[in-house]
Order: sequence, then C-alpha cells, then structure tokens
Amino acid sequence: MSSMENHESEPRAIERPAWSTRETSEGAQGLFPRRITEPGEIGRESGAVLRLPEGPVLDPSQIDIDRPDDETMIINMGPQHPSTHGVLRLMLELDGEVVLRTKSVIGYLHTGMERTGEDLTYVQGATNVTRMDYLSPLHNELVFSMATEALLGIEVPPRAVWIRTLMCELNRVGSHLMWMATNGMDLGSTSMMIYGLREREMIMTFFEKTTGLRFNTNYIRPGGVAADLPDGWLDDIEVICDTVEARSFEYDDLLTGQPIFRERTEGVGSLTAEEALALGVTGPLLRSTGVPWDLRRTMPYMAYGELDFDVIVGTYGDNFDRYAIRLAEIRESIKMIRQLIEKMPSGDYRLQDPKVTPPPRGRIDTSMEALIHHFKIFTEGFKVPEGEVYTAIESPRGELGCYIVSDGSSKPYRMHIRGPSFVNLQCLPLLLRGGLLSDAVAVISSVDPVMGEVDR
Amino acid sequence: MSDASIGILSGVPQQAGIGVDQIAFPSRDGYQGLVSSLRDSGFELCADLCAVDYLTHPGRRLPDGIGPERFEIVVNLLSLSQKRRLRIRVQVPEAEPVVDSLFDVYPGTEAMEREAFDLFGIRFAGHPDLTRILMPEDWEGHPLRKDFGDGRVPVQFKEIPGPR
Amino acid sequence: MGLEDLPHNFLTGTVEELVKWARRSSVWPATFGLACCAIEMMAAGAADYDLARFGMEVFRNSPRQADLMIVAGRVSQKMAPVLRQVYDQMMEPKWVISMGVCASTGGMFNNYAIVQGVDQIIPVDVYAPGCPPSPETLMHAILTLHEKIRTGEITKRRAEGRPLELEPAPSSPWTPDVPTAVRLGTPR
Amino acid sequence: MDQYLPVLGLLILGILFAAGSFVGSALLAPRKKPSAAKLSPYECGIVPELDPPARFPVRFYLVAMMFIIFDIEIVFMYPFAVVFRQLGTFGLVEVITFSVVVFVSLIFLISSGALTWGPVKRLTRGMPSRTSESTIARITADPASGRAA
Repeated sequence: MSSMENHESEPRAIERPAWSTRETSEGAQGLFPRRITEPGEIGRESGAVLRLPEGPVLDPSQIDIDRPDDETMIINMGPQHPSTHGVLRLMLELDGEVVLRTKSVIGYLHTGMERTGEDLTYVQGATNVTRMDYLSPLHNELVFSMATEALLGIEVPPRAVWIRTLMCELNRVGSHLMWMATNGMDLGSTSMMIYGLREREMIMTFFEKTTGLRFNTNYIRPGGVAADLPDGWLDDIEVICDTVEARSFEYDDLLTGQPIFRERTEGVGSLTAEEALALGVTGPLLRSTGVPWDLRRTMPYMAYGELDFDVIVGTYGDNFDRYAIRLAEIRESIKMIRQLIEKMPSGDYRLQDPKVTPPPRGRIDTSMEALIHHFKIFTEGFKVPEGEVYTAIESPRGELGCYIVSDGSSKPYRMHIRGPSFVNLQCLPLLLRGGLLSDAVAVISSVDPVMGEVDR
Repeated sequence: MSDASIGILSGVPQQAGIGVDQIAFPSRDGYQGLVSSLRDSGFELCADLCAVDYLTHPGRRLPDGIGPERFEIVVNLLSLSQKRRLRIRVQVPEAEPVVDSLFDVYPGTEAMEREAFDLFGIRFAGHPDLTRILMPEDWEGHPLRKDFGDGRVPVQFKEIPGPR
Repeated sequence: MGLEDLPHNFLTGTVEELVKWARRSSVWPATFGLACCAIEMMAAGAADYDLARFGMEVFRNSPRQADLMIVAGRVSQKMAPVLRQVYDQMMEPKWVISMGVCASTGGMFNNYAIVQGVDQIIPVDVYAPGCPPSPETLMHAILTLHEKIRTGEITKRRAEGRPLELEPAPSSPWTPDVPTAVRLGTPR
Repeated sequence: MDQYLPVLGLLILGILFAAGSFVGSALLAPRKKPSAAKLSPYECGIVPELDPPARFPVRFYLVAMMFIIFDIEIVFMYPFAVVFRQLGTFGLVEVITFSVVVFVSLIFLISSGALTWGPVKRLTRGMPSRTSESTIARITADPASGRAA
C-alpha cells in the first residue's frame, strides 16, 4: 500500500495539476454564492472537485492550498459506510459541517467484467453482464441481447419483444421500490425500508416463478427469452399492479407528509439543465432539471412505440424532484404493464433459427441434427459477423449503452457497457458543494448509484 | 441531419454503421476541434467514451485513407434536439498513445478518460486529474490491453487458456 | 486470566453454556455489503425473511459494535486491505460468513480484479453457496453458525499468529484453522 | 454526625462500582494484546496514514460550552430541589436569579451564531410549498404526431 514516504520517492509520472495555485473565479476556494460563479467555471467544476491522489488521507496543510484559515479537514466517507449505497468512497473537504470539495473514489468493486466478457461466448455473455447493475439486471441483459441481435441482423418474434418489455418494466418498478426503501432509510424513516422491500418481494417471487431465480436471471438472451411466461402469470401481475399502485399513495403520504423529509430534500442538491448536459447526466437526474429526455419516448425500442405513457419532468432539479419523479415513474410503469398484459401477442417466445437458438431438450434425444446444433451452440457458440455496434436503452438510472466490437469469432472482441451511474456520479461534487454533511447523505441516495455498474 | 453538422463532417472520412448509426473518423489532431464544433452544432451530450485495443484483430473495416493503429478511442455523441447519435473513432498509435482531452468540451468525460487511461494506458493531454480510477493506485500494467495476462488462477479441471 | 483460560470443570460447565447461549442468540452482523449478495442480505433483513427472529435485529455499521461480518459480494483487489482492516477492528469474539460464491471462491470472475476467495484474507467460519444465495440459504448459513457457536469452544482458540501482513501476492495463503466439527442439518 | 451517613454510603458505593468494573474487565477481557489495526481509529475501512486532524473548527467547542452551561445549572438544581420547601420564597428567588444569570450566557452564545450551522447554499427560503404531484410535469405522447416532443 502506498504509504506517505514512498509517495514522494517514486517519480510522480504525472506532475501535480496546478489547480491549487491557479486563481479560480472563486478566489482561493472562497465561499462565494453560486450566482457569482460564471457558467464556464461551473461547467469546469474545478471549483467543486477535489483533485488529490486517493492514497493517503492528507492533512490540508500539506497540499499547499492558500486558505487563510487552515480549519478545513479532509475526511473519508469510506467504502464501508452505511449510507454510501455500496462501496463508494468520498474524500470530503469539510469546513466544520459544510462540504467544500469532494472526490468520489471508486473501483472498490471493480470486477474486470469487460475483460471476462471477452472470454465468454455470446450465449454466456448475458450472465456476466447481468451482474453489473444488480438492481435492474434485466436491463443489462436486454441491452447486451439487443446489441448482439443488431450485429447478427436478426429480428426477435413479437411475443418475445412484449415479454422483454413486460419484464423490464417490472424490473424498473422493483428498482425504484428499492430506491424508495433505501432513500427512506437514509433520511431516517426505517418503516419506508420495510414497506419498500415488502412490495419488492412480490416482484421477486414473480421473477423466481418465471425465470427460476430472484435476480441475475439470464432470462433475456440473444434471440429471445429463455422460457415462456408460466401459466397463471396474468393474475400474478394484476395482483402486483393493484397492490403497488395503491400503496404508492401510502408512501407519498408517509414521506411528503413529514417536515423532516421535506426539510432534507427540498432545495438540497439542485442541478441545472446545462450543468447536467455538460456532465453527461441522464435518467431521472436529467429529467429532474426539466429536460424531457427519456429514451423510451424519444428513441423507442422494443414495444415502447405502441405503449401510451407519460415522461415525468421535474422543475427545480433537487432531491424532492427526483423523489417525485421516481414515485411517478412507478405509477407510469404500472400503467404500461397493464397495457402490456392486454395486448400480449401469442406465438413462439424465441427465434426459430437453429443457428442461434438451441433446440428444445426433448428433441435432442430423437434427432441427430438437433443434437449437433445443441452441441455447437453450447460449446463454441454461434458466430457473429465482424463489425461494431452501440445500442442504448433507458435503465432506471439513465442511458445504459452497450458497445460490442466483434471480430467474426463467437466471443465479443471488446464489450463495453456505458453505465449510467458511472457518469451520474460525476455530478456529486457539484451537488454536495456548500451543503451540510447530512445533506451529502441525502444527495448520494438521490443520485442512486449502483456500484456494480459504476466499477464494472 | 441538420445542415450545420453536415458541413462540419464533410471533410472527415465517414462510414455508415449498423442500423441508423453514423461513424466519423477524424485524425488525432483534428479530433478535439471536430468534437467542440459538433457540440456547438447540436450534440449537447457526450454519452460515452471508451478505448479499444486492436492488437490481435488488425483487419477491421475502415474507410480508405485511415491507417489502422493499435488503439482506438470511440466517442458516442448524442443530440437531444435532433434525436440522433454520432460515433467518432480516432486511431491512436501504440508508440505514442496520447490524445487531446475532451474535458474542456464535455466536463462529463473526465471519469471516462481516467478509466481509458487506467485500463488501456492511453494518456489524455490537458486532463485535470489523470490518475487511476478503478485499479488500486500502485497497480502495474493496464488490464484491458490484449497483451496483459488475464490473471486467471489455474482451475484444477480446466486447462490454462494462455493470453489470447 | 481471561475468559479463555477458564478451566473446563464441573463448576464452570454451566457458565460456559450460558455464555455460549447468550452469544449465539444475539449475534449482531456488521454489514459488509459489496455487490448483488448485499441486496439479498437486505431482503433477508426486511419484513418477509425477518432476521430479527434470530436475534440479528440490527445491522451494526461500525465494526466496533459487531460480532459477525457477513462478506456479501465479490471482493476486489482494491477492497482487500479495507476488508482486512475492518476485520481487525472488530471486537472479539468475531465470526465471518462468506456469503455467495464470489466471496467464497471468486465465483465466475476468475480474473485479475477479484480475490479468489475471501479466506485468503480473513479466516471464514461458514460459507453460503449461491449466486446470489436466496435469503433462505443465508438463514441456513446463519443457523449453522449458531450451531457452531453453541457447540464450539468458548472463544476461538485461534492459532496465535500475528495479523496477516498483506503483501501483493500472499505466498502462503493464511490457512484458516480447521473449523471444529459443524453439525449440519436441521439445527435444534 | 448522622447527617453525613448517606454521603459516606454514596462515596463507598461509588468507589465499589468503579473498582468493580475495573476488576471485572481485567478478569473477563481476552488477554490477547490488541493488534495495531484495532488501536487505530476507524476510517470507514481505510488504513489511515496520518492521525486524524487535531484542529477542529470552533463551532464544535461552542456546542460543548452550551452543554456545560446546562450541566452546571442542573448540578445546582438538585440540592435545591431537595430542600426547596424549607427555603420558601427566599430559595425560589435565589434559584431564579441564578438561572437568569446562566441563561444570559446562553443568549450571548446563540446571538454570536453558535447554532447557525446552516449550509451556505439553501434554496428553500422563498420556495413555494409543493406536493409530489405539483412539482413534476407530465409529457404525454401527443397521439397526432405519434411522437412526443
């Protein structure tokens, strides 16, 4: 571990950026109100980001900031912390309780998934990708399968398209319920945690019934869906929709009725539209600033073209807006699920092309050709023509993109996943600046980062 | 395709990608200029920036006039007003893997460029804080390069797949 | 003389049983939620699969007040020193459940970034299989640990080695002491 | 003499309790010497290279001072509460003047901004009260064009 002494001895490959001595418009990190700072400075955000080596926790006096009163202290809101939603570490520069600058240190859950993705065939790829964003795993599988199908140039049968949309919307409701739970817990209402997880259990049992696992299911595969919907799925989903919709109004009264909740969310962590666009923020964070950008509406994929739903847009871009957006999106998703149930087409749930879809187990014993297909697909995998493609869908956290380069073999040559949380985390220093430490807790939970997707 | 971006892209070799994608191949020094002019012409959001190592797959489809190099920086721009995507692929030679940083054009690419530096070793000139982001500070080597051994612990019942 | 030097005899027999029973029925877990298994651990702690029935009502976040560390998720190379530090800072007696295959053996990620099994860093008492282990599996692991506490020694008479200094490539991984016979099956 | 018997009893009890806890922990605590990691401060898992900052901003000490004010006030209230019937109005006036004097220092502390910890950036002042429905706008897909704005 790089202790303090050998930090200086090993030649610093990169010279220290001279941000500390450069005169920013905010003077020597003085606390001027935000409206004096010109947009350029905000865009650059060197004012709010603490650019330090993340190794040791430094003493402020050692990083030669010319602050008149060296009362600021740099503390760690480290990887093992109850309210950092996983293993995110924040190096916070505090003046008493007020957060001045932040550096979000990530990588504590780096699993090398993009490297593992290069060693797995396209058939196995979804199992690796589904473990990235573990709150909405079906979205990862969907974006990987859509990218593979785009490379193969194949069309998925209509029933598979509608089943995929149905499962993804259910997954979105589950992910937003988990967010409501942890956001409530962070702001002190443990009962919200229990309610949120109780509703989510109903969706988990439906996933277990359909796919066999509660999540990380590998249910959406290139070429369609792993299995058809179980019988009796119709009234399961109706029960879920009615219960969750009725209870979402209960959560609304539980939370917005509380002065503590309103005090800690209204006006806290506010973001403006041009800052969000400059930082590449997408999803509920971008919509909370008033930009009506939802990939399901503007670039419809799967069955979203035929569904009637509203895009929810906020006004102030603060925590309360993001809470209201996610709550309303739960209701929108339920509205969509109800439409999906009525118009669910019949037919086969998987592409009948033997090169891509393995034959059903029963037929292997009888026909030799089925056995050969089965053997080839599961050992070596199907070959994907050479080329590269970038597909993007709207996951509960923002634009989830998958960039695959294929060299004609049966394993992706390069598989990169654009994680929405990875980019959304960059607006943390901007949102935390000038707020209290307890506001930092509320803002981290309202940005809703999932560390599996951030660190990949 | 708004006429502004057609004019900008006219000088740059292009290629049609799969589906509706459109790909541009600027040279390394014209890269930052092109991206900033594209941003002014309507591409408000830079969705993604990643690097690709083409060590063991040199023969890839490139428009004529573009020499294939080992590394490639892939930038995905997104235009909210025109609902359009554009992909920019820049060739980066192995001898001198340095590219201009997009931080001044899109501050959102800071973390993505740090990840490209961390996993591939491609340096970005003008980046405010080019340090490792995912790997530990004192890690040697860049893991996603094709010649970096994949650190696989030999499993008893499986032959050891050598580095590809 | 500490508790562990208590001689095994007629007089102190029931005291040991009492101490072990007390410890077994109020084991407070320190959340070490890393990845997908953390979500299953939360689901196990919530209303449907309530962990409070086993005396684990509250998830202590600081290691100073926790007895049990549930390593829930894959441990990356950058996280290993943090894991070791938090384990060292936990109060004696302490136990470890390695939840999920990624924590137990590195799981499907056999690559440069993941520590292939958390028992290379800290001694583990119970391994919970599954990816992610469903809340029932986690509860079975917890009950197995309760059995181990109830039937095991009063304090783990551990090999008196100094805490493992984590060099980059641990030449001889810390060989955990062989756990005393753990009776599986339906705990009483 | 018998007046001071309860004081003596209290003293003995105090000493017994203090000594008892030390002996108990010496008896039952594990004898293993705590490792360096256990003695170091808990930094959310990060191995701290430097000891934590010694200098803390003044605000923290002001809060400590406020506690001391109330603490002393309570300490003097206890004996008064025991005998306040015998003291009659004289005792009452005495205690009121005492607490007013102590209260003045509290007023000074609050006026000098000891409790204003609020963040620099607060938008709530002058923000209209809103509900979770009023703060969001819904953009429906206008059926005419089939594609919303």
